[in-house]
Amino acid sequence: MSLPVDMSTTLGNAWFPTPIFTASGCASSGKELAQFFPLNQVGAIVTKSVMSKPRHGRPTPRMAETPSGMLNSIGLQGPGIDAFLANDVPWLVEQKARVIVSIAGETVEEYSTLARKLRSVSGISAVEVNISCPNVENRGLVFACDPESSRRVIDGVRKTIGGELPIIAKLSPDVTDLPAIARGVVDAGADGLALINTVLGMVINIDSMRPHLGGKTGGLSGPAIKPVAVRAIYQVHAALPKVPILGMGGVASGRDALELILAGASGVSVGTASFGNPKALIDIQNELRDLLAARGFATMQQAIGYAHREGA
Amino acid sequence: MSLPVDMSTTLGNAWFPTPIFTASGCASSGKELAQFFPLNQVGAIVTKSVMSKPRHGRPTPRMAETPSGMLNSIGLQGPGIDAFLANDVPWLVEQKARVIVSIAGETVEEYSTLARKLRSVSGISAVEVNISCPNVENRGLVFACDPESSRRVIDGVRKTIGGELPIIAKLSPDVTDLPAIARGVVDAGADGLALINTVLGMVINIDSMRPHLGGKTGGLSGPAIKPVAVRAIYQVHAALPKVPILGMGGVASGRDALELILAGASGVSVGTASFGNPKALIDIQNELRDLLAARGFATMQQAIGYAHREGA
Amino acid sequence: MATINKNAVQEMVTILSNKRVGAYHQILLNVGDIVKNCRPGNFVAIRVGGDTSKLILRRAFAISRVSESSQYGGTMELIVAPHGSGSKWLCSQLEGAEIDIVAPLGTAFGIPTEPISALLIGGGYGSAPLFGLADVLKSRGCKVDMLLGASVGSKIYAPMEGKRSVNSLKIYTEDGSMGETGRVTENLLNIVKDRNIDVIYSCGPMAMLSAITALVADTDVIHQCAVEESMACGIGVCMTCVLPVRNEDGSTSMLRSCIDGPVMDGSTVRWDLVGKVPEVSS
Amino acid sequence: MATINKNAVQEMVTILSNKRVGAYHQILLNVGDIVKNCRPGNFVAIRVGGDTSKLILRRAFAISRVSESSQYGGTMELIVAPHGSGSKWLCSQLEGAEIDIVAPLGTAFGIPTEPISALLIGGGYGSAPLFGLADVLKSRGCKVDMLLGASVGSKIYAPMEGKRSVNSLKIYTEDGSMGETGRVTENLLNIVKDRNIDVIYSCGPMAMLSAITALVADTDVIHQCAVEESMACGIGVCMTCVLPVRNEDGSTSMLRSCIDGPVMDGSTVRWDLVGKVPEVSS
Ligand SMILES: Cc1cc2nc3c(=O)[nH]c(=O)nc-3n(C[C@H](O)[C@H](O)[C@H](O)COP(=O)(O)OP(=O)(O)OC[C@H]3O[C@@H](n4cnc5c(N)ncnc54)[C@H](O)[C@@H]3O)c2cc1C
Ligand SMILES: Cc1cc2nc3c(=O)[nH]c(=O)nc-3n(C[C@H](O)[C@H](O)[C@H](O)COP(=O)(O)OP(=O)(O)OC[C@H]3O[C@@H](n4cnc5c(N)ncnc54)[C@H](O)[C@@H]3O)c2cc1C
Ligand SMILES: Cc1cc2nc3c(=O)[nH]c(=O)nc-3n(C[C@H](O)[C@H](O)[C@H](O)COP(=O)(O)O)c2cc1C
Ligand SMILES: Cc1cc2nc3c(=O)[nH]c(=O)nc-3n(C[C@H](O)[C@H](O)[C@H](O)COP(=O)(O)O)c2cc1C
Ligand code: FES
Ligand code: FES
Repeated sequence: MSLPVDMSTTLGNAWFPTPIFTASGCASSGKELAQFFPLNQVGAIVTKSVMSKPRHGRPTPRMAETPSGMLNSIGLQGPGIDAFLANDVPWLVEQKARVIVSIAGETVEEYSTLARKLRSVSGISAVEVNISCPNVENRGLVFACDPESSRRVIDGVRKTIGGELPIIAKLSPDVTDLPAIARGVVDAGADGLALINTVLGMVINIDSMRPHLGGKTGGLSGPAIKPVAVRAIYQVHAALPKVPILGMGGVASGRDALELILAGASGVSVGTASFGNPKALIDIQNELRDLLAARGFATMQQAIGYAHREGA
Repeated sequence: MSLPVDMSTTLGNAWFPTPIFTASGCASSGKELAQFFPLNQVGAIVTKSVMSKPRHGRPTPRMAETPSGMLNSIGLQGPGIDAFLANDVPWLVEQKARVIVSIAGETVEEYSTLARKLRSVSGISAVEVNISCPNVENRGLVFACDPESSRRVIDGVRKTIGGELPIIAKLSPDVTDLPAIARGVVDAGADGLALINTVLGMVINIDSMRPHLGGKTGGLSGPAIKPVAVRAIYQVHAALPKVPILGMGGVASGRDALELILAGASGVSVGTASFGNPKALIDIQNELRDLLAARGFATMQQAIGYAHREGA
Repeated sequence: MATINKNAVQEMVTILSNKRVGAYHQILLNVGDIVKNCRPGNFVAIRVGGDTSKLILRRAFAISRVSESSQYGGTMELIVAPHGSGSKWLCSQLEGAEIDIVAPLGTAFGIPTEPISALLIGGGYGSAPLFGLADVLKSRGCKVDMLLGASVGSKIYAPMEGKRSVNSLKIYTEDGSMGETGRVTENLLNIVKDRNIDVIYSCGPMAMLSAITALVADTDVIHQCAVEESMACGIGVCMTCVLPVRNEDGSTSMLRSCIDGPVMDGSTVRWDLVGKVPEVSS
Repeated sequence: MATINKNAVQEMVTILSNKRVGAYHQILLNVGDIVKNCRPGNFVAIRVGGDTSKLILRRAFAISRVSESSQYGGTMELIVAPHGSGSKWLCSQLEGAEIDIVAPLGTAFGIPTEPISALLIGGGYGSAPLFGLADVLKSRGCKVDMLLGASVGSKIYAPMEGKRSVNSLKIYTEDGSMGETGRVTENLLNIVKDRNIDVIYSCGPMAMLSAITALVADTDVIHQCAVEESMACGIGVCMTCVLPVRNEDGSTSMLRSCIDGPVMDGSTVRWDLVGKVPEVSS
């Protein structure tokens, strides 16, 4: 029953020994989790979305717990790409961790600039392009909510970064037609898709009787959104079966990870679950391996999209 | 501290003694809850969306519990408008319950037909138009996901029903630009908006390794989606401050109801909470009254949209 | 005023005892006057997981038996299999814990006015309500035979006291670890014929109920079965628990198993359509 | 390898006792060797709500004191105010219950190498870590005075044993129900001057910490305060718990109060900017 399962996976031309990754913004740049497990034991560390300049982010309070979930409005606080590349990436490489760098921008140009800086950096497996950011050139409309802006960001990154580094476009579920956005960014050169970013939400503090978060709205994450993530991954995998998906959204157990994989994810990022359990990635990875073995899968890759098989 | 609070509210020209209503599809046609509380003690009974013909709905399994939520894919099983008007409405009227009839259709024409049948029925306070249904004339695209289809449905209903009965258009949160859809249906003649319908989701059964629900995808409801509901209500109230909103989504306590009211809801429908607590509406209504009193509100209506006040 | 859920009430009740019996937990609740309205076949819907629970739906359990005469006032017994997180939580509750129930819900087994020959068939924890039913049938002068089946012996629930109220009890397990090897349907038609069975009362997995219906289809035997469909509300408001049932006119309706069941006439259930949608009837 | 959270471990530990003390619960945990790395000022992050919980985030509590010599091995004491659903759940856990903790986390109060004069100021349950701190300071030969304040007397936590380790203890309540009427900041500057205070150690509501900082701004007194910001992770990965802190070069950084705090130098915190965003620094 329990033969060893080959857990390896690929996203574009990047190979990973296991499909369990951190989620951007939920592992900072990795150092903080290293006390709880060796970072090279998981598939990859996806770093917090970095912008070209240092940023303070949004005012506090930046979080509110909600039933089986939480809202955050961090606002992409970070050191800026130069400090990040100087300090954080080399440290991760030293730990022999596989690194996926997440980038974020306010203009199409900023994404390209970030991509240019990544081009020559060694030790990076892929770049995740977080397009769930307000586009300052388009009334603050989030890039990922507009097919044309999404496409232009990825096009710019693709052209700047050259053909080597896989590009994973991270999409927002807050759209009417997710497969259409997905198709656009794939046409523009994305090698893979990351699904899903947080769902836009709000909590009102019934004592102050105002929005609780400093940034008013925030992103909903955690188990509450898992059914939305599964649906998004299933829909997009059905529409674009050949495009690898890095799935995420509410994964807190090996069962959850398996659900996303069956829906069509080639890899699974674990975000909010690490807040409640710093060793979540390792626990999830072990449980996933056992579940795959119990179902007779010799390789994790056989399970990708298995819920779409004939007769389903 | 605890002066009596005037709990009354209005939606268009309809008046209700309290702002707590059932949610369509979560109270059947009312009879089932009458054992647990007198139906005339709550604001209104919003009946299950009825179509022109009897319908079997979707295959089972029709539900899956999810963290702090559930998915359903009932598929609008029901007796059809004629049987509904003959049996269910007169019974509710006899109970002295206020009745909001929810209608659903597959074509713009079907909605108008339903509206025509409601025109002459006495004892109805308002009609809720559930436009989160697949439009068979437009590749099954959900009406509420397309500004033009949404507008046309409401326009048809408005023209058929005449000027008497308030029309509440019920919108789906699964869209990129909710305020735009809201504006469209208000322009087309909606007197109010119901926000939000369920969020599209999916659960994969990790034993069968296929989508768990007979209908594959389902609608996510319950506390998990409350932050999405609050955000939707807040956004739409900010865009259209004069349009009354019937809020819903994950309300399970008086605190939750207050949150939606502060965000901009004139009334609050309670859906999934009744499954866990058949007396949920009464408990919520009592708790809401106490919370309003403790905050010094003399009337519930003063609290509507209070989170938008200056300086917030 | 109410025409549906007529006797149902929601109440906080105390757990009097919680004992492991084989693979199950036998849980005794102090429910007071609720017992007066409980009939064999009815079920109870229980809130699970405590105050901070992410489990938002009640869990349904057959009322195994009720008693009015006990030292505690009315008591209700449940037989609970620790299955997923909700039932496991219930099984972990200690004596003295308070739980939130809605009961009694659903239809009950029809009790004959004449002293007939009844065959009670239970699968797994499905035997739970049958012992209470046997008591009632016996008190009406019926002959009561019982067949119980399960995959393994630990999943046979057949309490000592219960056995007293039946004329015969035959046990089947699929692995042969208790009673005969096989299923309750193995020799069913012969038993029905030999013992002149008038009515079969059954409770257990849907496949078992369906198989029994098929076997007795060409006989005069009445088959009352307690079905088990996934339920979100248990009180008829959500429409998740429906089963295709044949109407008098031959058409099919999707009936709610929580209020038009769980006890249904097996011959009217369209077992072939369970999990499918019937043709539109109009 | 790890440079952050260096001594933190995640473990299941047992509750040895849970007693109500005024408005709080004093909870004693059997934590074994973890105590070796706990310093006054560190905190613990606790999973709440049990297996079926909808509460997905840990709750942070100051480590009130630890002891290695007790009959149970290492023990850790917490003083918990039943505030919302998570802390209430914790307060309702009985002796013998197992809970999931991550500890020790965060920075600790700096301990002087010289025998200085220290003033410890606690607001509400903020006094909890101060008694453990007082022990350490005393053992280093420091003079330790203490001021405690709260809205009402039941929210003053000042255990008998604790009082032994301080040279003086003064209590203030806003309603006058215990000690003097007023706030700990009332007479602060005089106390600092009269007693030649070198260092103030404080823990309590942010408004109190901010007020103390302002009062001693023009003095030579060092102010080490333990801040309390809403925390999602407690281990530095989420960036929710940030505070604006002045850098050497005059610019401001948003530092994480879980790993760069909770103990911070009060004079570097830009209290005026808490809840706001500083100008972009580059
Ligand atoms: C009328 C009726 C009578 C029942 N009587 C008994 C009994 O006497 N003893 C007993 O052990 N069990 C009984 N069951 C089954 C019991 O309801 C389920 O085992 C229980 O709901 C599972 O909940 P869970 O949280 O442990 O499992 P999960 O699988 O985590 O539950 C997830 C969801 O699915 C539903 N669900 C899962 N399995 C079932 C099932 N088999 N039937 C209905 N809903 C299900 C749950 O209610 C819940 O909403 C009965 C069910 C029904 C409908
Ligand atoms: C470093 C630190 C030390 C603390 N020490 C103690 C202590 O010794 N004793 C004690 O009783 N309390 C202490 N607190 C406060 C304690 O963490 C909160 O009271 C508790 O998290 C409230 O959780 P809840 O579920 O009861 O309330 P809820 O209001 O339901 O919590 C909702 C969310 O907000 C967060 N939250 C709410 N209030 C606070 C708060 N005051 N501080 C931080 N997060 C909050 C919770 O962690 C949770 O994520 C400390 C907080 C921090 C950050
Ligand atoms: C505190 C926090 C910060 C986040 N920051 C980022 C970010 O910087 N970039 C990004 O692409 N996604 C960010 N996310 C989204 C997560 O990467 C992930 O897509 C989402 O949280 C869903 O997964 P989860 O439910 O496992 O957390 C953040 C999420 C949280 C909770
Ligand atoms: C089982 C079920 C059936 C529903 N049926 C309908 C329906 O027929 N028409 C409709 O407009 N909304 C329907 N809804 C959506 C609810 O009215 C409500 O908008 C949604 O569930 C969010 O509220 P809640 O979280 O309080 O349940 C249904 C919801 C559930 C759970
Ligand atoms: S369970 Fe809701 S209608 Fe039967
Ligand atoms: S609480 Fe997450 S970074 Fe501090």
